[in-house]
Amino acid sequence: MATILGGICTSHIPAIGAAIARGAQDDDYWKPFFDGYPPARDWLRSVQPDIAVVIYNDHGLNFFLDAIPTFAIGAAHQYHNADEGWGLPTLDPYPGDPAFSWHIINSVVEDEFDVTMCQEMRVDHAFTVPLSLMWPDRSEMHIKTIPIEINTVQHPLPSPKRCYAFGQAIGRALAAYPKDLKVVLLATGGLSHQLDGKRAGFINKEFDLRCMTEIVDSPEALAALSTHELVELAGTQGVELMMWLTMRGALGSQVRQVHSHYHIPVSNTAAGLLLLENAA
Amino acid sequence: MATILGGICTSHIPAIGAAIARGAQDDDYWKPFFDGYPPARDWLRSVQPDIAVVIYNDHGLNFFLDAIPTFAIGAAHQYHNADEGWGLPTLDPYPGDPAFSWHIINSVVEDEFDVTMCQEMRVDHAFTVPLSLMWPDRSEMHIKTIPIEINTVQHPLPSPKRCYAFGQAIGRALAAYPKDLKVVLLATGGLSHQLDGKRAGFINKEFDLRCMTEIVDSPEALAALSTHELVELAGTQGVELMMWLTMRGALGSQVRQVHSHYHIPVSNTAAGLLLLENAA
Amino acid sequence: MFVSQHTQDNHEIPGTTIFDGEMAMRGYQLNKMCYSFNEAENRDAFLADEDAYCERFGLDEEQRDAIRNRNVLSLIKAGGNVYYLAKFAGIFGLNVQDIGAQQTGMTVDEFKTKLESAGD
Amino acid sequence: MFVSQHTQDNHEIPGTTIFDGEMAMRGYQLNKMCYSFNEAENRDAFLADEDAYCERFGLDEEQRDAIRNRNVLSLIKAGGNVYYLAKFAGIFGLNVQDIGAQQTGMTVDEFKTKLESAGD
Ligand SMILES: [Fe+3]
Ligand SMILES: [Fe+3]
Repeated sequence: MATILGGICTSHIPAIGAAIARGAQDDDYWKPFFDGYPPARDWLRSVQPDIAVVIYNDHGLNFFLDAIPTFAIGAAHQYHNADEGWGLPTLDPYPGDPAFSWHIINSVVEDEFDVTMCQEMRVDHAFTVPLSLMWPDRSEMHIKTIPIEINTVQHPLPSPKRCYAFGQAIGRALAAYPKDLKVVLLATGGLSHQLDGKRAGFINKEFDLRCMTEIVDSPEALAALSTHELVELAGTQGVELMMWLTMRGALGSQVRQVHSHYHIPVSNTAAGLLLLENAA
Repeated sequence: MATILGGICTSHIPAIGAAIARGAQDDDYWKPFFDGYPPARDWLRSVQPDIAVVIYNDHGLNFFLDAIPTFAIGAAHQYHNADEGWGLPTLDPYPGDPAFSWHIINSVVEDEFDVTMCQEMRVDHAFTVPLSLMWPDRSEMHIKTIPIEINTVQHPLPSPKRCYAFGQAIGRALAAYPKDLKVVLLATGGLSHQLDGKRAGFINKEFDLRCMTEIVDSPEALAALSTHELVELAGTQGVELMMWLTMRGALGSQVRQVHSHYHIPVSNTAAGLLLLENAA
Repeated sequence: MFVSQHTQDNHEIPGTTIFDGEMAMRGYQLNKMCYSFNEAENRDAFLADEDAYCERFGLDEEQRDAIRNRNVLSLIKAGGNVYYLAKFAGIFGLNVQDIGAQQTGMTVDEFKTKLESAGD
Repeated sequence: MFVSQHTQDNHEIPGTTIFDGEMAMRGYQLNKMCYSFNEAENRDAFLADEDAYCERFGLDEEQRDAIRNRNVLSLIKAGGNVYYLAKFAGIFGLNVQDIGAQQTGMTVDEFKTKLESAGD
């Protein structure tokens, strides 16, 4: 049976990808951010996962407003990155595990989640940046990937409660997969930030620190927030906390915090990193 | 507040559209089928709906396997028909009511249905044929339309139970709309038929007649069938009964059967027509 | 006889292929090609050079044979989904009764008679 | 202070536009144009003839003015969604800090200082 080793939550903003692309990791501005990541890499190297389930939100690369899914699950052999319009280098395709994807899809649809099934899916920075952070050297990245995408573009968004329940369904699906595979979850996005409007630049450190704590041992409290409350507390783009909640739902009820890192700002964003191991 | 007048279930196969296009309604083959429809048209003329919510399944016109939604709701100003590859004439666009669509979307997402929101959506024969049957003269069709699409192409399909619950959520949404509009639901597809495999041509009259009866007063019994049971009983394409169940969920618990018609065969299909009025 | 919901055995239904994830993986390119036949210019391009068109969509040998032979059962076995295959059949003016007859080994008239007798 | 879940008042959040159905209806063509900027050839076509490109996507006068003025607040008011607008900004090499500064009426340096001070 598949084993869920744990999960990693991390910010995913394009500026990180740009910093990686130009090798700016040791610049004064970027060093305090990138310094948070070696412990996560060390953990991945030690546990050697086979599969990364990447829970992320598309930012207008694969999906447009003609058809915005609430939840989408990739079931492709490969996932292609592509030009998002602002000059990030296009990265090599990521291998998928479509048989595992279909197992997850079958399971969550039976659990009454109305997902969109995607046999082609271009993955944007929210998928690629966290993988680049975890495996800076692609030749050392021996995992297959399963992208799970959640709508943050078009309101109504799924509620935090619904995302948490979706995560629980994903967790049941993963645990029931008959192959002996080691799975890690990546939840990408956050923490507080807002790009648009006169409130652009909004960051809420107090709420972020609450998230970093509560997501570990009392995620239900965060899941009880409404979307509107989340926008108010975390900013219009801070709703990406939904990815963290989905991942937390997929982990067991007992988790152990292995590593955490919080840094303000990278670009417009409060950057959070959290590594949770499933308690045995 | 909006009022749900009732719902009409009807077959939708392309051959009906082709028969209409060549004016074959009175041919020996087609007359027994088309003769079922005047009572439904009379009812529509008498109740004068403002909105038709059309619950249907796309057959590979708007959606491909790159991204198959479980449930999709249109929110466009207009819905365009298009070439499906086999020579049906392309019909004029159908007017939408996007504000009403968004109301429904907001309501069902709050009710934890994970819909795909579609601001462009090409509608195929499963949408157009029933509207042509109800309003043979487009100049007399003064309704706006809201398409609600359900996956029958790619398994896993939503279970009959999930469809019925989705319909109930749609019903709550419609009833809560603050504008004084009269709504009729159209559920398209069915009854038993199978196009593919050595079992092609499968028709199950006994099951169909059970559906025509139970959908009125005991839809829960049909909703309790699994997808697999439905395929076995109704054929691979007979799963379109899901549309009927969704519509039935949206109607009130008490309905009055105004008209029913059942005819075997049109093309490969057992054709059913049912008109249910919401009891006051 | 109605199977109880809770057995969920999903036993084989004779003569029936459920288009599930496994079939979807197998038939993706074939179905993508058939989906393209929604557009007249693609149907024309196929007719103008069938092999080149199949090549463009990366069909495998089994799929290309089945396309060449217009064999619906083989197309289904190779991952084809009937919703998209119907568009392929449409190119040749074949409707669902023609392909029904082909799949069941009947003449079209025999197949129609079979359908009509279902009403008895 | 955390608002209770059950009030569901969805009060206005200052300086914030929720991209809901109403905004989506208003901005569809504008967002569709900006979505097209994922592709380099479309960015080039826009730069070659801005008006013709806006015309092609059926933008209204308010949207065309906002595009002409590169005014992000006006673009949002006209139904623009920041995820797509970011692709428009990208054409001019503007990042989210540049557009943050513009929207808040600050210099980019002031905006960066504001962001840094959020860590205190
Ligand atoms: Fe983001
Ligand atoms: Fe159909």
